[in-house]
Amino acid sequence: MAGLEDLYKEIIVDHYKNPRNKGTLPTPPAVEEPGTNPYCGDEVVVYVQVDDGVVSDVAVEGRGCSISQASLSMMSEAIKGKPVEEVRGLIDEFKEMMTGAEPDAGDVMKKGELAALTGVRKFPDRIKCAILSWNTLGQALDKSDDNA
Amino acid sequence: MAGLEDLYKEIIVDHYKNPRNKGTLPTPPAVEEPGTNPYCGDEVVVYVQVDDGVVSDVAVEGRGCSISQASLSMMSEAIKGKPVEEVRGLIDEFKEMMTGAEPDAGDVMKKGELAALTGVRKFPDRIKCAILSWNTLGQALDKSDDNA
Amino acid sequence: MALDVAAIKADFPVLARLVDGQPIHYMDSAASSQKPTAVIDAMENYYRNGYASVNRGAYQLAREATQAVDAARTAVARFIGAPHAHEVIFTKNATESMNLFAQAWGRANLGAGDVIVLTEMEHHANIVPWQMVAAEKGSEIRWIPITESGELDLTDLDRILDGAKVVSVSAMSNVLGTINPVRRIADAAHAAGAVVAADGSQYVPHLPTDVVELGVDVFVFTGHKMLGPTGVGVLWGTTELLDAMPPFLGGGDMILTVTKEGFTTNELPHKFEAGTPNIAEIIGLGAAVEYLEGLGMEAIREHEVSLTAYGLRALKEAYGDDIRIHGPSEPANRGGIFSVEYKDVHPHDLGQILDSHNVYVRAGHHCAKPLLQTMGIQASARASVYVYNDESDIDAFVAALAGADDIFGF
Amino acid sequence: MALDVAAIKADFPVLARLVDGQPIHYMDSAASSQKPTAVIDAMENYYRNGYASVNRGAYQLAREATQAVDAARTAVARFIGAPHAHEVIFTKNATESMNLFAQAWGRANLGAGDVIVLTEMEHHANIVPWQMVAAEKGSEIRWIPITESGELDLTDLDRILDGAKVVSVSAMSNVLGTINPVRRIADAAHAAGAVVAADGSQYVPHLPTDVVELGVDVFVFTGHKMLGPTGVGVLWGTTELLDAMPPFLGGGDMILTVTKEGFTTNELPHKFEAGTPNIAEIIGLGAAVEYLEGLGMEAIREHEVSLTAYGLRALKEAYGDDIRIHGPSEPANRGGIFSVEYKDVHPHDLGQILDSHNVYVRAGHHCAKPLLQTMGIQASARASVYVYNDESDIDAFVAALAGADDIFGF
Ligand SMILES: Cc1ncc(COP(=O)(O)O)c(C=O)c1O
Ligand SMILES: Cc1ncc(COP(=O)(O)O)c(C=O)c1O
Repeated sequence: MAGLEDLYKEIIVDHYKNPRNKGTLPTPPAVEEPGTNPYCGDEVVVYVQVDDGVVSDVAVEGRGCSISQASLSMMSEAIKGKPVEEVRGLIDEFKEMMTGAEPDAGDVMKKGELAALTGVRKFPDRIKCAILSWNTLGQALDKSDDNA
Repeated sequence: MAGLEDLYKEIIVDHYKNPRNKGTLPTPPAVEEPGTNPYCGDEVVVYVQVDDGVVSDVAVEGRGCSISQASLSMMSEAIKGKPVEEVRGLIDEFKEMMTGAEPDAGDVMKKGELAALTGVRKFPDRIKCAILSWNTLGQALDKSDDNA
Repeated sequence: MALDVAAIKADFPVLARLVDGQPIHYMDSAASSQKPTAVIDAMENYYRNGYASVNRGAYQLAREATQAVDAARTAVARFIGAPHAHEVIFTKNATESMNLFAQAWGRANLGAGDVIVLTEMEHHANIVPWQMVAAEKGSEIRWIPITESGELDLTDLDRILDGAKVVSVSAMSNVLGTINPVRRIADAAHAAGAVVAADGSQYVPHLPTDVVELGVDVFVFTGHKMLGPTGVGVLWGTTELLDAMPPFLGGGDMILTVTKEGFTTNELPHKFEAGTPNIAEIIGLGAAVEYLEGLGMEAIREHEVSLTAYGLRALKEAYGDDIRIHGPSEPANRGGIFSVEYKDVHPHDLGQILDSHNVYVRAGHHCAKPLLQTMGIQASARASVYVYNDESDIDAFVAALAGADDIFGF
Repeated sequence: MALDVAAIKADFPVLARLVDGQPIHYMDSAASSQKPTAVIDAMENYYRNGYASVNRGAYQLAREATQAVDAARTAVARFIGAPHAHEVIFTKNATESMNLFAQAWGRANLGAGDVIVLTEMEHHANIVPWQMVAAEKGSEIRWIPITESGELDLTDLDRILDGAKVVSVSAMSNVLGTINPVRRIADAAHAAGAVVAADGSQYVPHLPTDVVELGVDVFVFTGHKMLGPTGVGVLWGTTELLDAMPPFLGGGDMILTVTKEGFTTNELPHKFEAGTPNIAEIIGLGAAVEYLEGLGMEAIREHEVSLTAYGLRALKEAYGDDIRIHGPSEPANRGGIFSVEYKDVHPHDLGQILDSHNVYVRAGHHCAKPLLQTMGIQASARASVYVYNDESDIDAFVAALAGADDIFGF
């Protein structure tokens, strides 16, 4: 059993206990996308508003384990104000960081706080907790594209 | 493996190769009753004619293994001309002989040729072959009662 | 006669395993139990020394295998008080058993507007099959509600049963541990003209079972929760009901004849056991039943009541209002299942933390989402005990919960 | 690379058993195969060292079990050339697999007058489920006939396929050994707009299998005939077909959500695997696949073709016209199955006599009653070979047949 300190890093516990961007956005102009993990029951709802190709606002809500909710909170901070294209890249990078070959340290650093979640890799059945919000975000952006 | 000579006694092989009372009877006055063993596919048809409480005539047909067909043939000889009540007793005795506690030698002798079938007891999965015709006979007699 | 748990532990090879150099506390028996050597050996012996398929082989090994399956069926029938061994139908798990009944009986007997009665504390295995038939047939599902303390609320029973065609209830809840008054419900349901099924998945492993005394027509349970192997379950039904019910799976062994025009069904139990049976698993279940009989179901129940009392007390003493334990508070009315909420720690995190102390519990919805929704919770962390658990396991569980404080700083 | 049968025999503990002090000749692999130590050990190891249920446990043992099941699924997918592991659905046997498809797909897609096409050489597992749905839906079953030599007669194929909605054919007959032209039938059936299933129960254990090359949409087989344990079977289907198909068994794990109002289904493969899986059996099947891969399916096929040729020749040489061997005479077109009629000896008696020589064969209708009816026979005695059989087994079989002469004096 890998040490729990890899999983429950301080920054993660902080985001879990003090979630950022918590709330809802009016739809439209925002889109709302729910996500669930059928096994553990984790739930997230992602609201994104896209203006001129940029994620101008984001709000999130959810119920679930610390990893799923911290990841959701951290994600909301990481994407706010970023161009949609860049956010889509971030989704791919994040998933690669969680499930791909051992992530290269340099890359990881660039993800800032998100890098704290690499500790989850040592707990394979928690990876889906960390990824849930990012998958939901991807679907939210697709929906936003469709509406545009 | 018990010796095959217990199973395939000469008298059994004889009945198998030269079945007695083979054929059909007109219905009515006789009744016709088919019987099948679902696992091995053995088939028998028993025709009995009952007059004044006596099995006045019997005919049998069938397809199947030597034990099922020899038993059928031997049964047809054993019951012909006997009162129905006695035949019903014989059915019970035969089944008891095949499936009950070790048969008592005296009783067995009384069954004459039928006693040859006690060797089947050593081959439990062939017991149903020996009993098929007797179960079918019981059903034929029930049917005959209903018709009366 | 109290159980000799130290001796019992030695019968379960897994329990000797060390993880990270430390012993393990297996407290997930409500999900699936460990297996004693007797069960593992029975299956191994079959595979190593006498493997053959059953029913139709005219040779030594096939005869032995057929006899072993017959013996296991007789043992299971005896174990649950079934009047006839042919009423014991082997399936792959309780889920298949309940589907068999709900689908085969339901398709033949349910119609538009007909009422199916379940309870709010059912496992998905006793919900989804009924939702499937109900949708197909246009039938209605009614739910017996639960009280605050996690027991069935029978106040309105008569109204709920009015017009019911079938009632299917859990004999013991896998989340709350609640032991339900099956007999009382069965009698009322029969009086209302309904057929009664019970889900004994959590009951049979832990209490002396008598299907006749329970008063039900159908009873399902699963092998792997009662020291048996995976891949085997049981459907028990009265001869009358099973004879009248159409078959579920079609194929070899369940037929009497097949022609191009159609088929006729074989006698019980074969009518409901299509294809090559799960022979090794049936043999393993037979061995499990014999092992349980050896311990004595009365003694097992006594052991678990006392462990439950100990656990409920220990949790409250250690954590007071910081811990919430779902289900009845009286050990006599429940099984050894501790579904807990600890402070604000999410059950999934709690499970992870307990895991790091080698305390193995289950966190999640326990396949009872409607129940959890009723209770207003998303998940729970559930520890459960069985014959091989003792107070030291409970102590480890209680102590490990505090590990959450270090991490979440509550 | 020829098989080293002596070494292989040593992998199968049962084959070392003596009955009445004599070695045994196991020639009933078409009914069920023996198990190598590798398979028995894989299951035993799971039960002894790491037992837990899968999918939802947040602890070490549960993780290991989940990984083992995933690995077995991947191995099976690779073994049959399945494009995706999630297309491999574990069931309890081939019979359940075919019922799953016939019932779940059939109920959703078949209607009155719709045509189901089978062949005259199907096992009951590929007949009865279709008769059940056909009766329920008012559909029609058409049969591809067989020739005198026990091969499919495709002369009228286009007419038979006209208007067909589904075609389900055996890839290899369990009575005749005939290897059917699945690809050719599948292509014609697809051209006619039908969905195509094949029963690979006798095929997968003996030939290199590629479901994509076979051109089918659905493929079923059973674990216990391919060195795996009892209690596990496989349904493979294309993602497209499986995604579109309604579920079959309802319960835990196959759902995404359940409320009192209804449920939604989980993704593949879970959608079709309700309840606690047959975990040990799946692990055992994975080990069986690895064992077979180690021998090499090409080498196995070569071995069996040569044994078949040897056997056909030996039987004819010994008994000439006194023996009738059903099925194709060309070893390249058939599997190692010898269904024989010997003089006028009833197959059941023949089986008994062979048994007394420790030659273990099967006598009966082999769950293919319509085929036997077409052939005008009631039963046959069937010897079948696998990786652990060699010419000495065939010799014993051939010699033992003459034992019937002593008894029946023919
Ligand atoms: C061709 C064929 N199909 C299907 C089956 C059914 O397999 P199972 O009994 O394992 O379901 C068998 C074997 O019995 C078979 O030979
Ligand atoms: C109450 C109850 N019913 C049914 C089941 C289903 O058992 P299985 O998964 O073995 O089919 C379970 C266990 O999962 C259970 O706890």
